[in-house]
Amino acid sequence: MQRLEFILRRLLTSLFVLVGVSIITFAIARVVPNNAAAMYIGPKARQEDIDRVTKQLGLDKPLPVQYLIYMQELTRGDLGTSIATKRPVTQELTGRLPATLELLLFGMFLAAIIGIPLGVLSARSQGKLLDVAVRMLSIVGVSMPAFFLGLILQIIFFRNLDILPLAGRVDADLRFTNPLTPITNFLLLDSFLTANWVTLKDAFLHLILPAVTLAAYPTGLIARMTRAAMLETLEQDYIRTARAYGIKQHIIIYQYALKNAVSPTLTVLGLTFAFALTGTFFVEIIFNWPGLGLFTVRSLLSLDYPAIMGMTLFGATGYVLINLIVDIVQTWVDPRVSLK
Amino acid sequence: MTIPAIPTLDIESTRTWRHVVSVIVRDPLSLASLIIIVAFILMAVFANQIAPYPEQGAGKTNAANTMAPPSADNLFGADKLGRDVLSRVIVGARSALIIPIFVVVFAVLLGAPLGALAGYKGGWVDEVIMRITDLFLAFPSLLLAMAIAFALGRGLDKAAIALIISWWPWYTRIARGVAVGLRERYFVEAAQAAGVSDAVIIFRHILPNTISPILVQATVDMGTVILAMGGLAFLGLGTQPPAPDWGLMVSEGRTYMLNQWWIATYPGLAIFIVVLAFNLLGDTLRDIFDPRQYR
Amino acid sequence: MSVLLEVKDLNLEFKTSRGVLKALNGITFEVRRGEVFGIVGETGCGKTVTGLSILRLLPRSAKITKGMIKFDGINLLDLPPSEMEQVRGGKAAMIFQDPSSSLNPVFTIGSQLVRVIRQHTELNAKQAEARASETLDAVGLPDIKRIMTSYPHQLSGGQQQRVMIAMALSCRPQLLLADEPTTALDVTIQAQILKLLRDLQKQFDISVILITHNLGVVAQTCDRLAVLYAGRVAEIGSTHDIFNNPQHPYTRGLMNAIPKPGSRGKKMAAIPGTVPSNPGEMTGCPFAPRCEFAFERCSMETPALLKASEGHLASCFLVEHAG
Amino acid sequence: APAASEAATEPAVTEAPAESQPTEPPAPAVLKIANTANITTWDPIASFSTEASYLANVYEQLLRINPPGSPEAYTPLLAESWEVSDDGLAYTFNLREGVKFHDGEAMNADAVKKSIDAAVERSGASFIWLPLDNVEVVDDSTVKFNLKWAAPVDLIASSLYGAWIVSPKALEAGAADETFWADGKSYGTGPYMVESYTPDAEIVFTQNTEYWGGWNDGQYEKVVVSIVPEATTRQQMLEGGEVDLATALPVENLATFESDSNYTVYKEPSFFNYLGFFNTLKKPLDDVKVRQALSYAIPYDDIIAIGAKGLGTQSYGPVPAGVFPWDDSVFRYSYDLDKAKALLKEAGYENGGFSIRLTYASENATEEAFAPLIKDSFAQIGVDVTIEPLAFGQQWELAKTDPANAQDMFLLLYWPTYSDAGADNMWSMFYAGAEPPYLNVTKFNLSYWKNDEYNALMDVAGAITATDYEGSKAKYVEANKLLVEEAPAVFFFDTMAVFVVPNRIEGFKYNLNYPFVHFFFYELRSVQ
Amino acid sequence: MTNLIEVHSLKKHFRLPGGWLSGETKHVYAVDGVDLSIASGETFGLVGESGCGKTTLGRMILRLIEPTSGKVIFDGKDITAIEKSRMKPIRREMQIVFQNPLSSLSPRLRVEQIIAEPLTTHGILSKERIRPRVIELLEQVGLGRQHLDRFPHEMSGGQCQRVAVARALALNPKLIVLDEPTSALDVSVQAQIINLLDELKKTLGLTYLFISHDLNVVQHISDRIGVMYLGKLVEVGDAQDVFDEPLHPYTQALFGAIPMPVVDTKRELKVLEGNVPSPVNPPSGCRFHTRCPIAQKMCQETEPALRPVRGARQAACHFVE
Ligand SMILES: Nc1ncnc2c1ncn2[C@@H]1O[C@H](COP(=O)(O)OP(=O)(O)OP(=O)(O)O)[C@@H](O)[C@H]1O
Ligand SMILES: Nc1ncnc2c1ncn2[C@@H]1O[C@H](COP(=O)(O)OP(=O)(O)OP(=O)(O)O)[C@@H](O)[C@H]1O
Ligand SMILES: [Mg+2]
Ligand SMILES: [Mg+2]
Repeated sequence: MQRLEFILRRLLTSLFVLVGVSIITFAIARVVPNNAAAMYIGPKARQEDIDRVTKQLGLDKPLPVQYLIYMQELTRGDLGTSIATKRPVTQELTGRLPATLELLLFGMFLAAIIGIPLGVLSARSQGKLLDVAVRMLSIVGVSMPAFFLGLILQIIFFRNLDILPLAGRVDADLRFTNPLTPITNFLLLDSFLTANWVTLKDAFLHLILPAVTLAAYPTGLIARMTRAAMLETLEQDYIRTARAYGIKQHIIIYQYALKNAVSPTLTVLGLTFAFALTGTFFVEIIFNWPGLGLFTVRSLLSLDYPAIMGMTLFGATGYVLINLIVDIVQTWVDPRVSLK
Repeated sequence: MTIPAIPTLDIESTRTWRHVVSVIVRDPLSLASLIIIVAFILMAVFANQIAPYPEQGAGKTNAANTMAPPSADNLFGADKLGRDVLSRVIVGARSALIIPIFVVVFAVLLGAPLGALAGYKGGWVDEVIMRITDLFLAFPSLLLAMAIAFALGRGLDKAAIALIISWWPWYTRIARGVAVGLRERYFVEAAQAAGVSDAVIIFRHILPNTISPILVQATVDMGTVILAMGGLAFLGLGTQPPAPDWGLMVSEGRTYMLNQWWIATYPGLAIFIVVLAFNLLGDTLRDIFDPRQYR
Repeated sequence: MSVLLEVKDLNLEFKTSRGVLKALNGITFEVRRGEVFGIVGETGCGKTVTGLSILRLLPRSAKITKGMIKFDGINLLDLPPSEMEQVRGGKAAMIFQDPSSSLNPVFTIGSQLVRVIRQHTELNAKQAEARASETLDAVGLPDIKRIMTSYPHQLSGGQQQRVMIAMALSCRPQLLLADEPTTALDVTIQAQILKLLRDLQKQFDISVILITHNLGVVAQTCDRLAVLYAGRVAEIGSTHDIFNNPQHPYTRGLMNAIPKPGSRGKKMAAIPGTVPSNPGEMTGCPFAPRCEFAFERCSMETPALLKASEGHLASCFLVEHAG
Repeated sequence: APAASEAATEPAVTEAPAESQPTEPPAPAVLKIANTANITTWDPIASFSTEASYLANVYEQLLRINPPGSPEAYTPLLAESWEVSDDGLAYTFNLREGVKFHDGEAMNADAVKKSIDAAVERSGASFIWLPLDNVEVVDDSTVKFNLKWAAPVDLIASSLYGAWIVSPKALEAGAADETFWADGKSYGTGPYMVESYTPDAEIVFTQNTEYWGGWNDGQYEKVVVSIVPEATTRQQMLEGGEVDLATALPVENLATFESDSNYTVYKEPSFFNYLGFFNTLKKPLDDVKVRQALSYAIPYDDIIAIGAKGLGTQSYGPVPAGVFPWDDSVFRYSYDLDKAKALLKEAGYENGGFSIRLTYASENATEEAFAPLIKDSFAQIGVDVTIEPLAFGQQWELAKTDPANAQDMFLLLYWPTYSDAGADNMWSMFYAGAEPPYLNVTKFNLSYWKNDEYNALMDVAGAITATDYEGSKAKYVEANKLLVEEAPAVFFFDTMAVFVVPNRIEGFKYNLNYPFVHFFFYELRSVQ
Repeated sequence: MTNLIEVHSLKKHFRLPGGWLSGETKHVYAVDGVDLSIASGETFGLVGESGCGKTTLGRMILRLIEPTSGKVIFDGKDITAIEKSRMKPIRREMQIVFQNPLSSLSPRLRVEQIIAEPLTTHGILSKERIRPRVIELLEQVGLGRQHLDRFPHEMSGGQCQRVAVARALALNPKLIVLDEPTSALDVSVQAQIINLLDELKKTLGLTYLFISHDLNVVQHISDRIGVMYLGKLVEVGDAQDVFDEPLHPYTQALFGAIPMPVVDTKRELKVLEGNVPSPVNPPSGCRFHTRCPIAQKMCQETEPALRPVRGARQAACHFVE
């Protein structure tokens, strides 16, 4: 009951946040460009075309009405048409989503499986050399500009060592030698499902550099947070109790303490999603990764406001969803959470 | 409402500050980071005196020298327009440091009192303020910054405004966290019992206690904001050419990364080093003030 | 009665940012089999640290500089860590002041108990669970099925402390260290827990070290006790001797400072001044600055424990006079 | 029915499933290209942008204009031959027979008429058909273009934009459904068909096995184009062998390839040129002396050196070198600060003393590179320049909203829609209609400049291009001289196109008439 | 003697968050109908187990929280009816001292600023006269001018509590609510503070509401005692009388559970079975019936009122004569 109520309450606040986000986004996108219709048609527009498009886009109606129409269409999954590509924004976004999601999830996965153990190790050996090394490493991780790191990794691992591919999601040749049947559009998943090992390996190799670039910041952050949370937890009375009852050190660390420390780490993981999402913008540009980031940056630079609105909503929804999931997971990890 | 002056330095005993300094000075890494930060600040302030070619730093071209590799004349080489990269890195320290300081200071000024208010008042005030911060946090901060830059147009000032708007909620959260903790403490109630007004309680009793966690966060955020500014410039939404900006220089130089590596590498390193220094310093401050504080 | 635990000349330091803090300065006492031994004293006098030293649960910043802790014939300070783990919770168990923070909030009571039992016995999961229920029953908890599957925050403070006691008893230890086990509880619940402790102590024939700052609690529960002041033993002896014939001026001061029935309207006998912040740095008797009987020698020389009667000692130069 | 035409392209998409069978199919000859060009639309009629790079391999015009210096002016494509009437008002094209569109429809006179009519109606480049009165279907394989005035239809029909011949089925379907063209589709007659398209990422082309031109050994069965915006990445891909060809490599890095015997570097003249419009509505730029002075204060050589690494030549007015009606008798301003100062003094601005707001398209790296040179140079004559990079859309909007308050200088990269810079460059950018200048019919008159003499010369020249080529050119040159004299704009330089082609690929030939078509895949051959 | 404080059927029900899913909102019945009067110059001791509502009652009397219902008459004025904004002058008359000395002082202010704050807030002294007054107050509580610019963390618990008392005295209040002022202190220091409070009361003619769960202390300092159980007063009477002969079974149990620092009597602790019921779901009828050794059926059903017994005493039990 408590958990259900907690989840429902969180859902409600999430909804509130999303509506707020949509209003702000709408305001930014609709109020600011002073001639949206002209932008829509482009430089060669004639006045009658502008008038037609103004009507067609509903730009002649009062703003609140426009917002309601936008929301109404949104509920049908329609985010309007991109100015730059003239294709439905929903289609543009969903088409690129798998690529970004693959990168994002793999990057966050890397960050978690590297960051959490590093943090735990570091906390275990507080003050020792290992701790200092891990702390330095995580600080370097959060200090390295992704757009710079990506370039350097490319030069080292492709140009100098030639052990990893440079850019893109998969080698172009494979399309003919080992054609892939799309099922989910997640390359790794699809190639796994269809037992296309060659493509799987190649796609995986392509993913490494971008994912590492993306993961640098969250890894550092997670390692630091895990360390801090572990240190705090290890000071708690119940850890002293566990020690007082002769519980083995590794059980204390990896079960008694970690289960408590994982809660703040999860929160951070949820919050870093926002950082990681913007991180993909740089990573996708540098690694020519055909995802949302590249599309967003191009939309921004070409003032493609329906696309920007769509992307902002998409990003915010993703963020809210992830944090919702984190909160729900936390009610399982820590039975006290739903009481807060 | 007259807001009483916040007793800033006064409220921390001098011993505490001396303690902070002594810890930093004793730890070689922290000391190094402090020296780096001070050095970069001095560099920004005296850019015109230090830079070998101050006008080139500011943007003056020197077509004859285009893409000159590092040499005695141009220690860090020259860029596409023949401008001395070293001078541009030095002059670029200005916007690289001043704007983040500005962003962080304003984000704190906006965020902290709101957070203190939310935490102190509780109830619906808290609910409303925190939902609004949730809302701003839900925008990926760079995306929000970009959207605002998009709305207001490009430029350093707009990027700064955008970043302030996306950064203040962090300080609201921190200040609120402290304030909620303090609400349980009796001195707030004692002040209420004495008839002290809410505004005075917030500014005199609550905000001063948020200083150390905020200082820690602000130091770390300096680094993060420098990165974000660099990112915005890299995407073409921050500083506009020909003004010197590290992120912009990396962006412009990345095309030549393979053959004229110096154009992008030095500004990239500058960002990395300064951010690293702020993060190291922030870490030390965190250890001193509150080893358990984390976002 | 034979001696179960012997603590001799225990010295302990903390490394702090303000320098070295000498928290214990030669603590000496012994606990016999089957007795309840009280350790009393005011805040910061070193009660908890003494208790933690016995199980070697001290924080990193603490260092035992001198002394010996002989438990059941073995010097615990020489034990390798793995054997020490066997002692903890096996031969000696400890319960703490705040039961709500002493239980791991993210595991059920049952799983925490079972983990401890299996750590120290050869029982399988099922048997361990049975043993856990048994012990929970022994500490007088109702509805054991529910409690086993509950999380700590779902229990009241008194219940939590009972669970802690159950955990301590589950491996049949010889020594139970209880650090202010009732301070966080209400008087009526405190009475329940104290009674429970005494009953169980008799039932299982174990020794208990009861750490408290409440003289009433000691008087009511302990067989013998030590009064600590500033990291030293001020007085040690049987409860009867100490309460009826306190030797140390500090012990006397403490007793007088408690309001008694009928004292209303009268001024209370307070001990002037405050506890020294770093007693290890002082020369002479640490209580001298607050002592109304202090004379020159007191600030020059630290008095050793002097015998007042059989088994009753106090560290005061004036003991001889009284004795 | 549209369903049938859909089916025609279906097989390409539903390639045989990927069960990796033990019998490995022989790997097809695949050409891999890293390109910057993006697709703004797959609709060949509407197309007016970089996608031409790909459409030119999928669609064909009636004929193709050859690069200057070729023995023949035109290569016949869908038209085998054509005649002009004596008055120049009617062009009759005899169509190639037996040609089929990718969807199986027959290419015939009706299809040509429908395609051209569609272009007239809604092409981005519909203005090229202004002289056209109507298209007449003479018989199944003959069409006649009737004109309002004599115009070079052969030239126009070979245009890169607005001249593709498209399957009528697709035209119908496109008219009925706005989203018809959203994904990669091919309804042309060209040698390649679109097999798949991933936005921003990749386009895969496959041979049109029934291509009327037939196929030879060494030609590629498949072409995979990766869209790679980052120059460094393209260069590394080429160097690392991940692709066979890459476009728009950083010119600074060409030396690497020039010194490598495995590559041939082509540097070709192109139809692109850079201009800077003065806002002639605003003081002091309304004064021709000031404009001339500023034209003398442009460091042309440095701009070419920095902006294009020397791969460019100073322009002779708005007409790029090599295209009609280019002529080197047109005046070019030199970099002469003394003259500039003198002119400013004459105009009453001794030592300058005014400021100028200059905008450029932030997407354009070349403009970004050379704009600061203008600022520094103008500073020497006392003119202060504020440089403002804007997204092209914003720059455009600023110029169009209120010219009187628009930017003072507008940097622009321009290229002619088809190979007649008189009818395009000179007309589009400097001809003024009767309306207020900013609603000018020509749209690109970003100087807001109006000169009756110029207009008159242009009117005459345009009307006689087809009939009196030399006479027309003479008039255009005269107009051009006048234009340069009046200096409503600065004419920076004509660019060069640079291509790095590995020696394992043969047949590359750049046709500057088709500026965005980097490669005609059909011409390329691999040498083993 | 006139009553400085009169409390009439005062209630405070805290709403608990959540519960909207099940449709029922839960309340903590922290204080549930308390009648009480404190005479001018009197020390009224309030005892009871943790969570029974002592602090809540004290806070309502100072109007630091709003009562759910009921009245508080202070010095003849109904302060629950006054507008919140007009409470300021009344605040001068009443003050509070809390349990935890360190946390009741603002950590970033110096002692001088802390004690001066009520004075500056009410603007009753000119600037130059504030410092002498602060010093005077410090001396009154046994500290001196050398403490003026200390920070709270630079002082011991007893000294902090003295500062808190000085602050409470700054405005010359009539009433001071002392909410467990000594429970965080050591016995030796507790005695010092109790002596100080006693002395101040005599010299300044103060009225105390003294909250504690240490019965020994309450008994020592109070004139009258009230015993609370689950939001209600169960017994009120003269301190000595209540202590000598507790009437209510709860009071008896409570007193029986206190360990006394004497060995010879060898009195066994009286153990009251069961846990304290939650104030969210208080038992029906007499709230104590779940743990009461003499409870009868009627106790489950009818709630005994607090009624006068044996002269000036009051008790809420069906079986008290
Ligand atoms: N982790 C620590 N670091 C530094 N000093 C410590 C630490 N733990 C305890 N001390 C110091 O050691 C001394 C003894 O502390 P201890 O906790 O044993 O006192 P105690 O008698 O248990 O007091 P209390 O009644 O408050 O529990 C105190 O002066 C205390 O400040
Ligand atoms: N702000 C609040 N919101 C909800 N419940 C509260 C609030 N304040 C107090 N309570 C609850 O009201 C009840 C009475 O609390 P109160 O603090 O008055 O008890 P107390 O007798 O002072 O206890 P203690 O001896 O522990 O100080 C408790 O159950 C407490 O949890
Ligand atoms: Mg202790
Ligand atoms: Mg209380």
